[in-house]
Amino acid sequence: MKQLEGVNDFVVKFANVNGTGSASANHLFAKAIFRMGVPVSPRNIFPSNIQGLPTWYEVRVSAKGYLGRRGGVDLMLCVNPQTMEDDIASVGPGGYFVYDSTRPLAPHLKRDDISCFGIPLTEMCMREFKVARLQQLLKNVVYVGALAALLDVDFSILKDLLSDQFKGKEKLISPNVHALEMGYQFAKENFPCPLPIRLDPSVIDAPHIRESQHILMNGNTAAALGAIYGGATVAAWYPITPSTSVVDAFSKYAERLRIDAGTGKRNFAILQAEDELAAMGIVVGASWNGARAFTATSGPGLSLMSEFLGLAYFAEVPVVLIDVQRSGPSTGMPTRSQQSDILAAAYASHGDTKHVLLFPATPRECFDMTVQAFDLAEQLQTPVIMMSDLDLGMNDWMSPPLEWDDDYEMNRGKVLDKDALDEAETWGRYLDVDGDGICYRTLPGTHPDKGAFFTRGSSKNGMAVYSEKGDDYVENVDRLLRKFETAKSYVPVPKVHDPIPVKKPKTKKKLGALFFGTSASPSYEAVEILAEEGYPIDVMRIRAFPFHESLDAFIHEHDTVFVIEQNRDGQMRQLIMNECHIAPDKLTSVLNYSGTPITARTIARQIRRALNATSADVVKLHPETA
Amino acid sequence: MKQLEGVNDFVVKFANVNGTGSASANHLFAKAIFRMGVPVSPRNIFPSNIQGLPTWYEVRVSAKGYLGRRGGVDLMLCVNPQTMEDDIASVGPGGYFVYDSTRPLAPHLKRDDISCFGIPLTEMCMREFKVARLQQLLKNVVYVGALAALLDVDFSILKDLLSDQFKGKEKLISPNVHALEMGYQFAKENFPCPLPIRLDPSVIDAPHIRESQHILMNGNTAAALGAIYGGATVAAWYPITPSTSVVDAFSKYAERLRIDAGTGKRNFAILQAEDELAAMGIVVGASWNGARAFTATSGPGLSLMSEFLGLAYFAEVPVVLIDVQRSGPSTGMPTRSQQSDILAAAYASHGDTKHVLLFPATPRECFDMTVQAFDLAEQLQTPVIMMSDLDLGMNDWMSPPLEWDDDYEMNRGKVLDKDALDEAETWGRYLDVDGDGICYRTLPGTHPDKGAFFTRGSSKNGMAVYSEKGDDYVENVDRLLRKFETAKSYVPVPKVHDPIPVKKPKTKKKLGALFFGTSASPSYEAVEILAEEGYPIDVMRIRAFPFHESLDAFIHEHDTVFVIEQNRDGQMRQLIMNECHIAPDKLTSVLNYSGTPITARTIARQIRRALNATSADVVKLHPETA
Amino acid sequence: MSYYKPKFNHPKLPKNALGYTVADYDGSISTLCAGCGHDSISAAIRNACFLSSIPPHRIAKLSGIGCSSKMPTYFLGRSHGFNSVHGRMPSVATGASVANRDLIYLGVSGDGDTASIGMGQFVHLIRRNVNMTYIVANNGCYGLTKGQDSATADLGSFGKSGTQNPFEGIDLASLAVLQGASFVARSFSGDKEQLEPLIRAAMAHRGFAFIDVVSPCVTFANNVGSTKSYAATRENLEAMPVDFVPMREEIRTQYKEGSTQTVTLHDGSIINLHKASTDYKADSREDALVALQAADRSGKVLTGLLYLDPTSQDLNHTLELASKPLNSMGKDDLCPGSRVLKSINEGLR
Amino acid sequence: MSYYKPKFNHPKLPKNALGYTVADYDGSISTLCAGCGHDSISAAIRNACFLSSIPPHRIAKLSGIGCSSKMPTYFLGRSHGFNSVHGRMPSVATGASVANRDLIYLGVSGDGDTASIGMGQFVHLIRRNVNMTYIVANNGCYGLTKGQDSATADLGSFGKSGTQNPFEGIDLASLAVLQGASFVARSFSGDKEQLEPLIRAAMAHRGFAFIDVVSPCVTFANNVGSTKSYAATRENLEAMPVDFVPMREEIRTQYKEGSTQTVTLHDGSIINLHKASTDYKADSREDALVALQAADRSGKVLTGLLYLDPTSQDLNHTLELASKPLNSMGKDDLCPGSRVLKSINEGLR
Ligand SMILES: Cc1ncc(C[n+]2csc(CCOP(=O)(O)OP(=O)(O)O)c2C)c(N)n1
Ligand SMILES: Cc1ncc(C[n+]2csc(CCOP(=O)(O)OP(=O)(O)O)c2C)c(N)n1
Ligand code: SF4
Ligand code: SF4
Ligand SMILES: [Mg+2]
Ligand SMILES: [Mg+2]
Repeated sequence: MKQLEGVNDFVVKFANVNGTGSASANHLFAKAIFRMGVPVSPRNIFPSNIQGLPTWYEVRVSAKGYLGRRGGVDLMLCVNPQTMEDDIASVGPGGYFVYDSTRPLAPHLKRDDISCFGIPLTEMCMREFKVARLQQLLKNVVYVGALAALLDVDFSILKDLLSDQFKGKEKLISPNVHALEMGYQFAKENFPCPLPIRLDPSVIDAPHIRESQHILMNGNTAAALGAIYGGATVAAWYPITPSTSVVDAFSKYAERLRIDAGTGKRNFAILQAEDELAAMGIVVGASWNGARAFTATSGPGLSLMSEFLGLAYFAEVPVVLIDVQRSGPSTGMPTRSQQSDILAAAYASHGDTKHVLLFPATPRECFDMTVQAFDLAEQLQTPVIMMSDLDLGMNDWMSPPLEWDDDYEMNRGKVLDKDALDEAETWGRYLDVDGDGICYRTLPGTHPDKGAFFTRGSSKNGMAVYSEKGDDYVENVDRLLRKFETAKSYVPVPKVHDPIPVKKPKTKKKLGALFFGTSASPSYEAVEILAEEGYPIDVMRIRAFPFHESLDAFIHEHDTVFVIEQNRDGQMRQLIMNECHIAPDKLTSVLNYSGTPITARTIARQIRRALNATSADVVKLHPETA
Repeated sequence: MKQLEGVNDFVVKFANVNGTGSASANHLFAKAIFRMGVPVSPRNIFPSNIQGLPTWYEVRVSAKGYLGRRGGVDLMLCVNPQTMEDDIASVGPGGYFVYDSTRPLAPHLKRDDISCFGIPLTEMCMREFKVARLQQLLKNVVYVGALAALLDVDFSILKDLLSDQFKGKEKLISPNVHALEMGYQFAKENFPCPLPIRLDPSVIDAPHIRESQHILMNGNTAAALGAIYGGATVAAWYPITPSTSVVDAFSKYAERLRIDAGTGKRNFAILQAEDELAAMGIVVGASWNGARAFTATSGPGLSLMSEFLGLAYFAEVPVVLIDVQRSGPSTGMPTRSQQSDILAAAYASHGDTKHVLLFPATPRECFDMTVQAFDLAEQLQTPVIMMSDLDLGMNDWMSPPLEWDDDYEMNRGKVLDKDALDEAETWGRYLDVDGDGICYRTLPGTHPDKGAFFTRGSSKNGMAVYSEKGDDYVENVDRLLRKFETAKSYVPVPKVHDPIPVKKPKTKKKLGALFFGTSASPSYEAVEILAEEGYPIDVMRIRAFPFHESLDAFIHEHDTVFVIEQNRDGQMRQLIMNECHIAPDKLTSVLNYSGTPITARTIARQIRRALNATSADVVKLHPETA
Repeated sequence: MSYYKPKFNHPKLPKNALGYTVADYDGSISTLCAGCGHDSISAAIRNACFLSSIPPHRIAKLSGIGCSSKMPTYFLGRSHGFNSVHGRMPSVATGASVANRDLIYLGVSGDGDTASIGMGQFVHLIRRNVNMTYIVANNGCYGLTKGQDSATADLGSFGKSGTQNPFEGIDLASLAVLQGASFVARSFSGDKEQLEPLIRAAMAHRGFAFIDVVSPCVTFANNVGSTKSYAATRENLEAMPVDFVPMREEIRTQYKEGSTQTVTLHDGSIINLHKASTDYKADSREDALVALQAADRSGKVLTGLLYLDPTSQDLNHTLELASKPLNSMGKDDLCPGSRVLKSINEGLR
Repeated sequence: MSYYKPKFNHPKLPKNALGYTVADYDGSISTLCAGCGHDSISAAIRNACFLSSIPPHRIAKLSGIGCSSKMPTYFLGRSHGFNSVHGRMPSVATGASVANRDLIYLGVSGDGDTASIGMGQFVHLIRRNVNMTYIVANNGCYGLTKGQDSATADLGSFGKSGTQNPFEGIDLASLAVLQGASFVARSFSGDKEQLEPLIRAAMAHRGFAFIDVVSPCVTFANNVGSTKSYAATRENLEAMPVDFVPMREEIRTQYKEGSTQTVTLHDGSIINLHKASTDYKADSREDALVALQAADRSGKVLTGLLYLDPTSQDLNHTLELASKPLNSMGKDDLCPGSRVLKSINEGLR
């Protein structure tokens, strides 16, 4: 049997039971690789449950620095009998299977095209440790020790990490280290260490990563920091996976960085609302009153917020909403990732509405775009929705470090203070004096007798006086369209990259690929794979809606453009069709909506088929779910 | 000055103050014309207020039987000083202006290109009647009497209508008749009666209307009757203009037609919920339990229902929702009409969702489609949303009489009863045994030990067992797409009409027009106007989403297709772009979103400009609001 | 994964009047945390239905979203269940109950599902007196989203992370009494002896029957300082025993005069209440409110049947619904036919 | 169109401490029905703010949707106002109040806006003790949608069309007392003498001040048989007079011992309550609940200041907010800068 080989280039998957402490052990493994300077991307694939159900943890190691999912499994570490059958089946030929051999491997599960390594984890821990809870927890640490031997993980780094982890609870360090060593020894003595797949920090062809001193963090924490640095003072929310950790992190940092030195009082307010309607109402009220306010939610919350979003659009109240997407609907798969709220967010609410969307692809962008979201919301006086997802928000990603320019000044947009009001002779809340569709706001309490007005939806004229006149309505909503035009020049522009040189291209067609958010990394990888195979594909990463004109240009310059996204209906493709003027056959959907993040291999496979397919029309392939 | 002329062909507009009883007097006028057998279409243009604000009532008389708005005003009857300036200005040259001359007409208002007739309404009523309330109410009846003389309204019919109206309160009849006569006499004595614009039942070139014995009713009442005949047993709602009268009418008819003869008990339940979330929840619960249930709402309610709609889509629970559209947002113009919930309804809720929509254009269709909505919802096990609007729902329309086939049987879709379950050996709630994407339901309480299952959103497999497996998710939502395909063959097909012969066409282009709902009547009229001018335009009226393939065909057969709708963003055009494969430049938007229903003249004008315009791209003209 | 594994039951199980064993009332294996109070409630519901000999398929289970709202999968596997949306189960239950008045409706919710996002619907559910049993598994936190304080978390109660809840907790039982619920009880997931008869009585009651069950979250709210931990609840428990005698069964036990109150339900079933004090009448809202406020002030968890109106008339009565279930009516019951429509047309000319 | 036309006021108007005349507190002309109770409330608010010498622009007006929610346009034209969405004003007010703790927040709502669609948010607004005055113009119906019964419509009350409401009405005052509101009053739009001082006291109160004002809908609920008509309300009125003495003004009037209770607010203002019975203390929730239940049973409309906790601490206090308004904080207060971020990066390696 030919074993899989590869230095710094493999996928390890852990199969555990949730609530058994496996996640932190698996994270220990991933973090050690990160510390070694080898590009790594861990992913937690967990159930909507607190304890006792199957959970997986996938660690991808990529010398080239690909951080998206590759697809397939090279080494499976399985300690969950419930799922062992599927798990062993999912290992690629020539791969490796490590399991708890306290119970022998069932004969019908045996495969002769992979290498199996049994470690009597339970037995070892029962023998070594007395406390039941420790017996369970340390099992995970033992297998991490074994992997260290099998894959050449730097053992000293593992030990350092343990001592960091248990700062304060020092007496826990030695049993953990002991467990590590047990596993390490067992592997050394019983298995051919290291395996043909292994780590070697000395050979890395992604120096950019090491140079730029990457950090390891999740998008939700980055977004929370963005809210801290962006000057958010009011956070209103209702708990919902996978967005909960945004406000958790905001709270953690605010308690540290937003306490008034003198008085010990808070320069922020966090309100756990009774539901998402209330959370959005609080944000609308606070923003109307001049504070930078935000909320974070997921699909079901977005649906509940839609009436308020429509009001904010027409009443022109700034709103910052972070939508960490999961698969629909409510009682859907709350712990699975998708990019399927695009249309719901872009057109949230009844009537003619359009909302500004931002699409971060890295924690670094979650930070930057959250800061920018507050500026945009106040400049444009409208809701700005940052479209993250579970994969980006809850998983740790290697990311260039967060950077801050101390010269940054918050852009509060067109707000008239007392002096400005004193000067202004005629002021009307909805008069488009600058012709950019953006009018001048006033805040309550500013001036004794100027600038007061009554905020309403749409039955009003330029002076904010109640009116049901058709002309007033039309004038107002046409101005909102003008404002949306203006927005195009305010939002982040799409990212383009130099095309990858291809020796003798297999096609004359000019091919392009569009993608956004967490579809980006695997898309870049797929494009390089296909370039290898002789298919040159230009790429553009969408970062915001409304779309920049360069998007139209990009599409027009190409014969076929693949729109790569993680939903069933090709929602971004639809949004492009609506807003640009594109011949539909130009746009070919590449989709994954299984709930687990899209992989480079899925993308490459779907594009290959599309290219051989006679019509470049929507291809919907059954996406691989592994 | 050349006075406007026309037999059975003019537009009369009333300018009143709301809460003064004008609406019923104006309706008396319209109904009389209807009884004369002359095609008429009245429209109430009222404020979002109960008493004291300006309100208008437009009565269009059309020999040809056009029931949509024409545009422009031929005779203005104004008794509201607040708005007199605008009102007199809106009369077309050669037109007529009738006003309360108790106060003389302000000199600056005078126009010499129209004929003005003053009637001292207030003065006359003060003199004749003692009770203050009567003095106010009968003013309206006096001017109706005057109009009878000016326009040749059949006086005996007016009297009959009054006696119908006051059945039970007979003593009110004589003062009313007296008021009528006062007005009639005054006009006869002081004005040249009849005017060049007048009625004459003997000359009607729309015999089809008289033959088919048209009725005069509003869409909401028709929809309510549809619910009665369609077998709806549960109505849950929360009051909101303009949908309120749907459930009001349902209640009125149910109290008459749905009382169990023996016990006097009710064969229906009407629940006024605490809000729209609850209303939809009640419908979902009742439908899940096998009753035919519905709700009626407008935009804000639709927004609030979106989470539940998403659940119903994925859990496959039948839902019938009647959306009587108004202009967005909440605190928008609740008493103004639009067709602007198309996208919000089609894609309601987060995640990948699509909903079945029906687009009625007449009260008759409101009736038929409501009945059909219940069949479709149960056959397809999904929400069905009937997209009516304020203009159709609240205004009286001439309509062919409602018809009922006593052989009609409710189609309850695929529901397994006890016997069926006994026979069935393997049953799974979400198994697509027939390949049409529609599976077999069971209802609670059916069978002691077969067919029970747990209803959830999307984390389930074909057997309705909890599952977070990607394959299960994909298989399930792909089946939902299959079901949506099936729906195409179940929903009402688009209506096409024979092209209007045009002698020497001014264009070689093959032109088409698409429209739906209340945009239909004025569109037909506009197309005939343009045919006269040498522009042949084929028409197709959309009646449902998902779209029938004949829609694709229609678009492909034409060079330019006008999509005529009443919203700002061309939402139906967008929906077509999303779901069909159309080169965007083919579809040209013709829009009105002023809140007052679109007119034939606006449509004709926009199409004319579009045809002279070099590029047939989206034309957005400032729509006329009169 | 829970240790309560209903499937592994003693082989020779006793049968109830319908010939069902308690195993026939099992659901699938619980996936809640080991020791979660909710599992005890599931067991109590299962036993109550078994003891009251209710045909499993005549019960419809409804819930919102939460660990508690998952419970219906873990009992009565032969009943239909509906895991609807978060906080809106009351409306779904209302619709279901009017659609078929012949079934028994059992709503299971959590404190977050009911007191936070669900507050509006809960109050209106009470107001309509929907004929159902509504159980809140009350742990003072959002278990499924990892333990944030819910609206029933008590003022000053400590969370697992050591933070203290700064807001007054909402007392759902008092609220239900004030808003006119016709059956209001409180219990503790650890008090099987009291919980089972309460559930049986609630299901026999005509109208809205509410049971607020303190049900500790072992993973996120069982810490020292949490007022809804097992320890704290046991310590402050002030339980009024209850027993339930279904119609046509004669009363066995006897209790000392005064402290015991006997209430007969509309169907002839009997409830015996053994009250803390003799001067507290279970059919007086004032008494219930005062007793609850007093217990609250003294940090006690007062459990038992707090208020009952045995004469209550439910929503089906208020709506004057026909006795035949709406969902079973056909064309003849519902469709007036063409003749009527003709006359309606006439009226519109 | 209303007959209350604030603009046409007597020319020589008295000035308050700030030099404003009552006309400076006017809004635009009311478009409500002639005789609508809501217009009297608008007038009372206008007068209260004038008498208490509150700078108009320091007040923020918030409302939901309804005839009642339109009221804010008809008073205080120099204040910002927000006509938000139906039933969700409480959340908007909560956000506004934490954003700038220095303004005075006045919420105006209707019984439908608060007790029907708004119930959930209302209960949670109380729980948070947001520092604001919340007035419900209670007519028992949905005026703006033409008079359907709302959730506060009394059982058996007749609608204009002759139909009778079959559901128990929700008593917002009792609910507010039970849920822990720190200031709860009820009044009648026709009782200016009582309503004005109540509004002044509410605005002086620190924390959530609720006033349930019976405000007849002349167009849809003023008919015979309607329990919220002018006639019925006058007939059943059981009013406890109130007067308000702002801080630094000496008390003029004297009342007979016993029946009068004097309460001092946190800012030194004083409220004199003249109670129905001597043994009813306005600072006892039980007393308030019992009195309200009793009045309800006897079909009386008990008005006055029902409950008050002068020591109440509001949400700003609970949240430990800095004294500087959040909306006025700049970069220096809020942005930790690059050095801190560097160290955060360090921690993530
Ligand atoms: C609209 C919506 N918001 C938020 C959530 C996330 N969520 C799921 S369960 C839950 C709280 C559950 O708390 P509780 O009802 O007390 O149940 P427990 O888990 O404590 O038993 C929340 C906030 C959701 N599913 N839907
Ligand atoms: C989401 C939503 N649902 C329904 C409506 C329609 N609506 C407007 S006001 C109102 C009720 C108002 O009643 P209330 O609050 O008592 O005010 P009132 O008019 O009686 O003063 C309703 C149902 C709406 N505007 N928004
Ligand atoms: S998290 Fe808490 S509530 Fe949820 S199952 Fe575990 S113990 Fe029960
Ligand atoms: S309808 Fe009723 S509530 Fe509305 S303004 Fe008129 S009287 Fe007032
Ligand atoms: Mg809970
Ligand atoms: Mg009201």
